[in-house]
Amino acid sequence: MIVLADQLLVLVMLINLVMLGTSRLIFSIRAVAVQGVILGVLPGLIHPFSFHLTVITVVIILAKGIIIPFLISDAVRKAHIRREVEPFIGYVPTLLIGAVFTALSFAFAQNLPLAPEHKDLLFVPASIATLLTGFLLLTTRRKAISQVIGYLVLENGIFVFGLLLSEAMPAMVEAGALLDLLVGIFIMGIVINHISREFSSIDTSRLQTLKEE
Amino acid sequence: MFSAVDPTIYLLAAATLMALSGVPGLALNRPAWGQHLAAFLVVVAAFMGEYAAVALLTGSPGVTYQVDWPLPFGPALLSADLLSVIFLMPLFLVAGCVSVYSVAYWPAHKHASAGKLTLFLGIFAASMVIVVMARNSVLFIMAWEIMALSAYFLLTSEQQNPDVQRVGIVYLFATHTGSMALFAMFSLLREATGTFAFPLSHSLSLPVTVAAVVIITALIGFGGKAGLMPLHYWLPGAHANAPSHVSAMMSGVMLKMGIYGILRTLSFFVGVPAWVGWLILLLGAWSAINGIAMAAGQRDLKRLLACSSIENIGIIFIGIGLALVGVQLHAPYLVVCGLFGAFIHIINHGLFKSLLFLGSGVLIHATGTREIDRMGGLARRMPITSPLFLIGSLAICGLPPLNGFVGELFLYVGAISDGIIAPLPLAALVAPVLALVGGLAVMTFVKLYGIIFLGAPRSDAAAHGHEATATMTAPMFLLATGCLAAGMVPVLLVRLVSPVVAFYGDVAAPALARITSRVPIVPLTIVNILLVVLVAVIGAAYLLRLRRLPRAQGSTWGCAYPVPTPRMQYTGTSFSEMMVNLLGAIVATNRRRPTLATAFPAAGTRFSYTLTETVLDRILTPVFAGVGLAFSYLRRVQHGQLHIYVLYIFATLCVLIIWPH
Amino acid sequence: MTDIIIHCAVALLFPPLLLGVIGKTKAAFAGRVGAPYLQPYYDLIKLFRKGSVFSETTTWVFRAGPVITLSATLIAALLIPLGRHAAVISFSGDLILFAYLFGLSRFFTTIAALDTGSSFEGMGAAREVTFSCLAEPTLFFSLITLARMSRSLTLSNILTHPTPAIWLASGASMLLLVGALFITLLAENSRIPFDDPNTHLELTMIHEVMVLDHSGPAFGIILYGAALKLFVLGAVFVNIALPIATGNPLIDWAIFILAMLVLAVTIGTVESVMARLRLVRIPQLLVGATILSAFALMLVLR
Amino acid sequence: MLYALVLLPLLGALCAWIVPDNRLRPLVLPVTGTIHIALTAILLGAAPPPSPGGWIWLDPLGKIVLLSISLLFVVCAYYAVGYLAYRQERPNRVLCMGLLVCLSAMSMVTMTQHLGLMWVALETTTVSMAPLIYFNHNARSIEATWKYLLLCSVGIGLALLGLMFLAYSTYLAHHDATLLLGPLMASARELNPAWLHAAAIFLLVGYGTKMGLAPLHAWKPDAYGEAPGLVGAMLACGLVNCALLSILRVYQICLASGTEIRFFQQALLGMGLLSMAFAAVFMARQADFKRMLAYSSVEHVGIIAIGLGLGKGALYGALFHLLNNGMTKVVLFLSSGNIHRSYSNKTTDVVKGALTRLPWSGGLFLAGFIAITGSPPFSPFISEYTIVSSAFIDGRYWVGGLFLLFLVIVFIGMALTVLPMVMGAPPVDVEPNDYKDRLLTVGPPLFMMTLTLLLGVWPPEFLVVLLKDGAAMLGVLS
Repeated sequence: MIVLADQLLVLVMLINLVMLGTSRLIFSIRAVAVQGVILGVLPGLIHPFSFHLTVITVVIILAKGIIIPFLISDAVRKAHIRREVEPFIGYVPTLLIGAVFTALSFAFAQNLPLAPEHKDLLFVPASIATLLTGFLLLTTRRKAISQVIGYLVLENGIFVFGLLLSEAMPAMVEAGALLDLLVGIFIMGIVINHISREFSSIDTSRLQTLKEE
Repeated sequence: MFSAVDPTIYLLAAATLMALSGVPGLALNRPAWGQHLAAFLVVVAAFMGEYAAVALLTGSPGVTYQVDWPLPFGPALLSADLLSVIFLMPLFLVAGCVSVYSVAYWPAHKHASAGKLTLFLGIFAASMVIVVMARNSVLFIMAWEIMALSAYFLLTSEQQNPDVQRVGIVYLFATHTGSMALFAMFSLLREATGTFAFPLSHSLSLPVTVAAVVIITALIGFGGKAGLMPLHYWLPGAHANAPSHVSAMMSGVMLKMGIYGILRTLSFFVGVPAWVGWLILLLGAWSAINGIAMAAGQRDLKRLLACSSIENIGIIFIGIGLALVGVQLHAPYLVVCGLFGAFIHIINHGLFKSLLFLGSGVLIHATGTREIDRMGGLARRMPITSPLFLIGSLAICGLPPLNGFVGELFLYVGAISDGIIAPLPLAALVAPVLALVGGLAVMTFVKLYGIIFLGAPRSDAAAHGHEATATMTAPMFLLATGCLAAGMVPVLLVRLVSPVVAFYGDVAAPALARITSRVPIVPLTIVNILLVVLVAVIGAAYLLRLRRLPRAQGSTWGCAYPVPTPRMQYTGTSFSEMMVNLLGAIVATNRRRPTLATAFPAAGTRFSYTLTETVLDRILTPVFAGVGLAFSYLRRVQHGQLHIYVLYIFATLCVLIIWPH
Repeated sequence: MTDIIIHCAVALLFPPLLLGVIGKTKAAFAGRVGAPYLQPYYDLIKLFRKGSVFSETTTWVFRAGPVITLSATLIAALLIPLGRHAAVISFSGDLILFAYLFGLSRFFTTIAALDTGSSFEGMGAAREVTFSCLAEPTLFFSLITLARMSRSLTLSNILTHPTPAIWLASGASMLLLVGALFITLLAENSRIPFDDPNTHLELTMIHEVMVLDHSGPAFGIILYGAALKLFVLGAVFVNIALPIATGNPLIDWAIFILAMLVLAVTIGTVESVMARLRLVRIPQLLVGATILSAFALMLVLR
Repeated sequence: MLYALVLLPLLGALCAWIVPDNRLRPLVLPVTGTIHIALTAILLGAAPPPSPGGWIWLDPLGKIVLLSISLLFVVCAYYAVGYLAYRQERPNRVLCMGLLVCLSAMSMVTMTQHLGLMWVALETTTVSMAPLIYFNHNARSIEATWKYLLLCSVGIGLALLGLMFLAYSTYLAHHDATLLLGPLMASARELNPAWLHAAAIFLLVGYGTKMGLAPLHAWKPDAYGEAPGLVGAMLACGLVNCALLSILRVYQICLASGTEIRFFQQALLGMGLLSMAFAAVFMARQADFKRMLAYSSVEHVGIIAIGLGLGKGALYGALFHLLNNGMTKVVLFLSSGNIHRSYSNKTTDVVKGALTRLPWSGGLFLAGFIAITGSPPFSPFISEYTIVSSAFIDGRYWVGGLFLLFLVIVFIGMALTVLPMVMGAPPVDVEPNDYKDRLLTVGPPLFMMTLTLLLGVWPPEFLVVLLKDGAAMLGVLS
């Protein structure tokens, strides 16, 4: 089971790279959804079965795999956009940077001591790599939607690390975190709707009127 | 006779009374009543304050009051020693005069801002009382800042005027930088002494560098407030644009607070570093020469007076510098005469500068302008103000038999007696410097008085000028009487100041008496009386002669030109043109010279010049512009692009991670 | 007591004669007979008998000006030692008062001029105060140089201090001093090369143009005051330049009066052989004098 | 009673939702606010002991922040009645609800000892304020909202990761992860330094973004600039103080660990100085006075960070400044809101002569400017002076010198913006609208200003004790 978890984590990292390389928004959203489902499955793989665990798994798959992607793709449909145009840094360079970041996160993880039971797992490097991917998406993409996706990836990275603690931590915190995520994305969705209404586009490069001369 | 009640409490009560004097006016719905009430309260407070000051001077011991306030800076200590007293006396006198004056000068029915002005005037005066009484550095700074801010509100009374706004900002900048220097200074003192209370006098010995930093910051903070060059840049504009009675308070009293600060700070040290005296002497001489040179070229009545304040502050600093140099050279004459000169000049300047500023208020009231080139012939229309102004002008030039001479006399005697025989007789150069300053002052004030009051009116406003009411002239009369009395009988001033010199300079009474005996106080009185008698005798003889002989009226001899007009008179501009030319090395001018095509200039051709405020126009303004430009480039980091903002967060994270642990 | 009486008498009566001598010298140079030596006295007497014309613009300042100027100069005359005799009024620090009395008189002369509202008198007043600013430091440099030499702050000591021995000991600085003082003397008294009292072009005048409007007794007072000022500053100069004391008071008085007359002749000679300087050159000469006196001080301090 | 602080505003929010009338609805705010501050007053006097699990305890630090936000809210609540009465054209249901939910969450932040719960509450405040920034419903406000939401969410996400690192470090030490402050501090010395260090960094950056420390402050000018003055005040005082409390909690843990505190202080000091420098650069010639206030907020957050970074005597100043900055900012934001309404404009090209047109609001704005720049007799002076003098007392002359330098530049910059605004003659070409100073829009900031003055001259005994207790928790031996 543990080995399977590691393989899934590798998959998560691959999805990161996929998202960095694609220009199609719908494809990105689907990739995030897949990533969310994987994250939902992961706790079940590393912890013994319990009712609590089942609930968490279901909730995560629902939220990250279904509801949030649906909300975002709904916004995409309403705004009539298909792909990210002209990212600030091209797809190939971002892909390369993403690869470098992934490598760096392995190196970084080496420096952090882990509990014996987590010694051989890829949780820490996967978490950091996903986090960095999220940052990369946030800093290179132009569309508001892409930035939301980037934020989701960032949250996923944090979540991966949280899995290490899912047993030791009270449920309430996780639930709260998830709720906030949901509410945050929900409000972001609303905001995006408003943006597309105000600007008839959700290109954040238009959102630059507030600045210093 | 004074032992019954401790005088310090009188001072505190007076301060409270003044601080609250403007409050009833805000509540009353008849603002004029509030103004009168405020004036009455301030006068009462002034009497209380003067009473306490005299009591302290005559040896009544002052008590230190301790207030345990809940701020984390130790208890607030308040007391008045003789050094405080010498600053309190002019303060209360001028405050009393000014508050009476303001009732007629800034009446509530004409100025909506009168209530505010009255309030801040009271707070201003009260804060200065606290400044000289505070013995805790934070209490001091608080009073200091309240003083500075209330001065700001006072000087921006006419806040709708763009000029006033501009000088207000310059003033705020100056006072705030000064305050920051003081923050640093008092923090360093706190570090050295371990308490926020002021160190006892002559108790502090600091490492060389710390002492240097403390003194330099004190010079920046206090010297800036006093108007010492080169930190004087705020002063001409601020004093010129404030209401006149406010200018009188600022110039007559507030500038002295800077001097108080420096004197107080220096008194902490066991031994002041040797260079300090020379530095202060140099700055003082520079201020004196440059200040009066700037004054010489002004056309604006109040700007001229303001520049002359810089000169007088310079003279006071020369006195302090002489004293410090004297301590270092072990030259008692220099110490005593320097301190005498400085203290006497502090009192004198309070008297005559306030008098002149109040007089300028009367003039502005009468003519509606500050341009002296638009005045003229006002002596006929203002039979009371004119002689009072003349007394002030003579006094400020340091001419006998008026009080200005007394202070300078001490400085001369100090410089010539001890300064000249010292191993390094540079201090003696004070004498020619003072002579030059005196000469320039005569020129400046001849021009001021002559162009304003004498000759024929140069404008309609001047032709219809009118004398002010008694509420305005009475305070001026009081101040002028002070000038005259102190000048005719200088022993008054000397008696007043001697205890303070003995206290501050740590001089024993016999030594003090020995040294003052070399300064011709009594002979001066005799000569003064002789002069007055001579003038009376010759004058009487002349008048008798005139009465016997035929006399005729005619127009002024125009050198055979039959129809002279007032416009042909010399103006202030033309009067000082030659001098300003000569002073080109010291004060830069900006000349507007018409181009002449024919032998006769066309109608409306004008020649004029304005003085460049070197520090403000040549240094500060370009620096500000440059910094503004640099900032506008830096501001591009806030470019509105969200993804780069995210990058900032990411970068911060990275920097913190690789920051050495 | 005798000395005081002589001092007062000389100071009061002698000055106009100096003007007469100068006039006579100049006439002699011009090859004229010239007015009698006592002409200034006649002029004064005549003026005191004449009526006055006052301009409509003038006020009491105009009348007070000459009176105060004369009073201040008279007191200055009492402060200086004449003929190696201590002054009538003498105290430590009187040298400062001495200088400032001239300031007072200048103040009133100039404001009286401004009181007329005449452009010419304004011009004269401006020049007067401007040039005296430059002359004043010279006076002070000279005085403190002498104060340093004599270690005294009393004019009577300072001015009687120079002796032939001192001249021999520090001749260079004394020479510089005398030069500086002579220039100051000429400038302060509005003599050629600084000012020409006899010119007819008001535009070039300094002192004379300031008193254009004064008439009758007032003009007399002014004339007398000017003579007195010349006398006082001349006495300062003579005390330093001619430090001869015999010990016999009467002979000393005679020497002094003789020396003053010689000075008058010298001034007359200078006025005859020199032309008036252009106005713009005057400050240069005055600053030059200041530098001379400063140099003298440096030599003394060395 | 503690729970009432959280539940009461939620109840209020429910009422606000139910009340249909746009005119009556705002009245819920002052009612709630008054009860809230009354409860706060009682709790400050006698706080209940820690709850059995140790999750809920109102400690002195919490009390200070609670006092600050409760005061803030009640003042804003009364102001809101007047403000919303003037802006009847806009539905205010979301505004009222948002304010109340935010109050509830903020109260939660102050009383919880569990860092996770605290994080949740803080995230709630972020989310609840987002619709309020969008109150004006225009292109500029949507942009501001978007930036606020995204940047704060990223920040809060990083903070979450930091918390997880912290929890993991306890897990490594005890095989039992906890985020309760008490146990964390008790075992801080045994925590793995590498994880603790990472946690400190992520928490600092995360909460620092929320707090607006430079260079993480990018959202601030936009959000403050576009939100109504009322909401700006909530952001600048309430949210900032809550984020600050979170940082204080981390500070406590670092202090208990004994080794990490040095780094944490240095980082705070560095970011604090950077914040002041940033503010100094942006304050000069700022054409939009609300954005200027945002940069002023950056500056003061920096001052507090410097105070924390210096430690020792400066801690008292930092805590006091937390309170003072909040109070003064409220005055500035509310009065600037009035000026904005009166001129229908917030650029300094147009807004001139506010003292003439709105004597009270203009005067308050001017007084607020004087107070915020650290002039006595107002309380920010006391706290700033405490901080700068303790920098010198510690022998950190460079910090003290830079602090003073930045203060001067900020002062000039702010003066050049504020003074032309309030002084001079009002523009003639701009049509004046009917906006006038009213009791409800001027009274609340005036009350706050008076309080600032009072604290600057004679702070009450209980507050001094409270601040000293708070400073003691951060390492000062009282």
